[in-house]
Amino acid sequence: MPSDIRVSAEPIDAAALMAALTGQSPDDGAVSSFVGQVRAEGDLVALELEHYPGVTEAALRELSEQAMARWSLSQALIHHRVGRMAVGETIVVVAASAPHRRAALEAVSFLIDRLKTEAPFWKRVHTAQGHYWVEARDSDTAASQYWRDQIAQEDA
Amino acid sequence: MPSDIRVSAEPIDAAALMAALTGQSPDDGAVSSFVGQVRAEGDLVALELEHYPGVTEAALRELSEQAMARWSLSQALIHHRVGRMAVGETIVVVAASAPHRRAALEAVSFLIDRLKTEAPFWKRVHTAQGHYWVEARDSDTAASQYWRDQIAQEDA
Amino acid sequence: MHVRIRYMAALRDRLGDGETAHDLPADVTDSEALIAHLTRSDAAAAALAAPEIRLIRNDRIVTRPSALEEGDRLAFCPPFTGG
Amino acid sequence: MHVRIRYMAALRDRLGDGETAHDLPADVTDSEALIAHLTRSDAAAAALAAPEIRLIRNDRIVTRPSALEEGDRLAFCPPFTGG
Repeated sequence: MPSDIRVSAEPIDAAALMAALTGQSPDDGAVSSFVGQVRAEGDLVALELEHYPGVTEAALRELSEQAMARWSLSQALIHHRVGRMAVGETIVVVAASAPHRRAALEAVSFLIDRLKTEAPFWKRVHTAQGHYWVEARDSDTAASQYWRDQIAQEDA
Repeated sequence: MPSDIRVSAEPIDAAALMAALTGQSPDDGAVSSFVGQVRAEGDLVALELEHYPGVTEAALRELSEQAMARWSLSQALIHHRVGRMAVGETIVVVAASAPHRRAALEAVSFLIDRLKTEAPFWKRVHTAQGHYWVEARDSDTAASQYWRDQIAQEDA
Repeated sequence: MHVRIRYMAALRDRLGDGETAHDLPADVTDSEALIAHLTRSDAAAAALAAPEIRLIRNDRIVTRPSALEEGDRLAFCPPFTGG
Repeated sequence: MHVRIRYMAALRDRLGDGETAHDLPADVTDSEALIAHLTRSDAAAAALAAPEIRLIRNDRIVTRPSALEEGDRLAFCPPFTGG
């Protein structure tokens, strides 16, 4: 299972994913992961994730394959939740398993940074008064562009 | 429980640690982790971790406190196993919980990179023929020095 | 040329829900000409010209300007905010 | 001055196991002079002078050269290899 991509409205169990990733590959000395979860912010009652079915999965698969190739990963995992979720619930888990730590750590940074700007997800905050769409952050664009430049340099 | 340091011969359950870290702090949108595990290498039968009790824990606590301060973490965790372990078993778990992802991701890199050169652990490989001590890698020294320079610059 | 258009997320709130069919004049052959065309009937569509607006064409994310073809299914997207 | 010395990990294999007591000459007042002193009775101790060898003094990692005091408990350490 080298690339494990999932987009679903079901709750994500980050601990179960970690259990499935660690101790699995005798050649891997390193498993790194990132968990994004709903943060209490302002008058947030729930966070809703909208996406573009089919296109989302393809975008995540492409990012995963880029990471697998660039860092020679044994496994890459991206599980992203959609729909409505409460504070503390897991939005996304990204993980990478590799022989050495630098590959696993960098791949996880790459995957979450690129996912933010390259996969068609949109966040909407529900409050007691109504809802508003989360705006893209310049820092996210910059982080994603950093990796784009890195890959462009390497391919050049 | 902002700084959670543990050095023990008991097996480490990375999934259980992940379960305890995620969904715990309503202000945290990000939990990042690194798991180091025994890699099958050459004729390795078991890996043994020796340490200097007391000094190890103090070194890990200092690293954890540096990370907490520098990245404004809500939680930092370092659990390191000592004694003898088999291929696939977890050697170390490092994790950080923070409001935003960059802090969590960078803190985990910092903690594992600095741990490698600043905490008195020594690895010994047991083979069918005997044992040998693992040599320090130049790349580990360089990674640790990178963070040292970063912090020196910031303090200057 | 006939195309179908959807607006995603925040754009949907401003420009309308659901897929709409459009019969385009002959000179509308790419995404940027389409945006100009849409703006003539709804001034709010001018916002689509902003470079951060992404285009999904026939279930693929494409770079703009993108040429259009008969039967295209298009979705205009505000910047992605997942993760 | 009296000090106790241990060698850790790979150094233990080369220089001996367990804590040993040493009565030092008056001119041995820091870690580097101690290494020179140890090397006079065991040539293998010269390896301790390498800059990558770390010193733990009274359960604290110290930078070398480190001044020594009466009653110090010292541990010479090869580079750390945890994680």
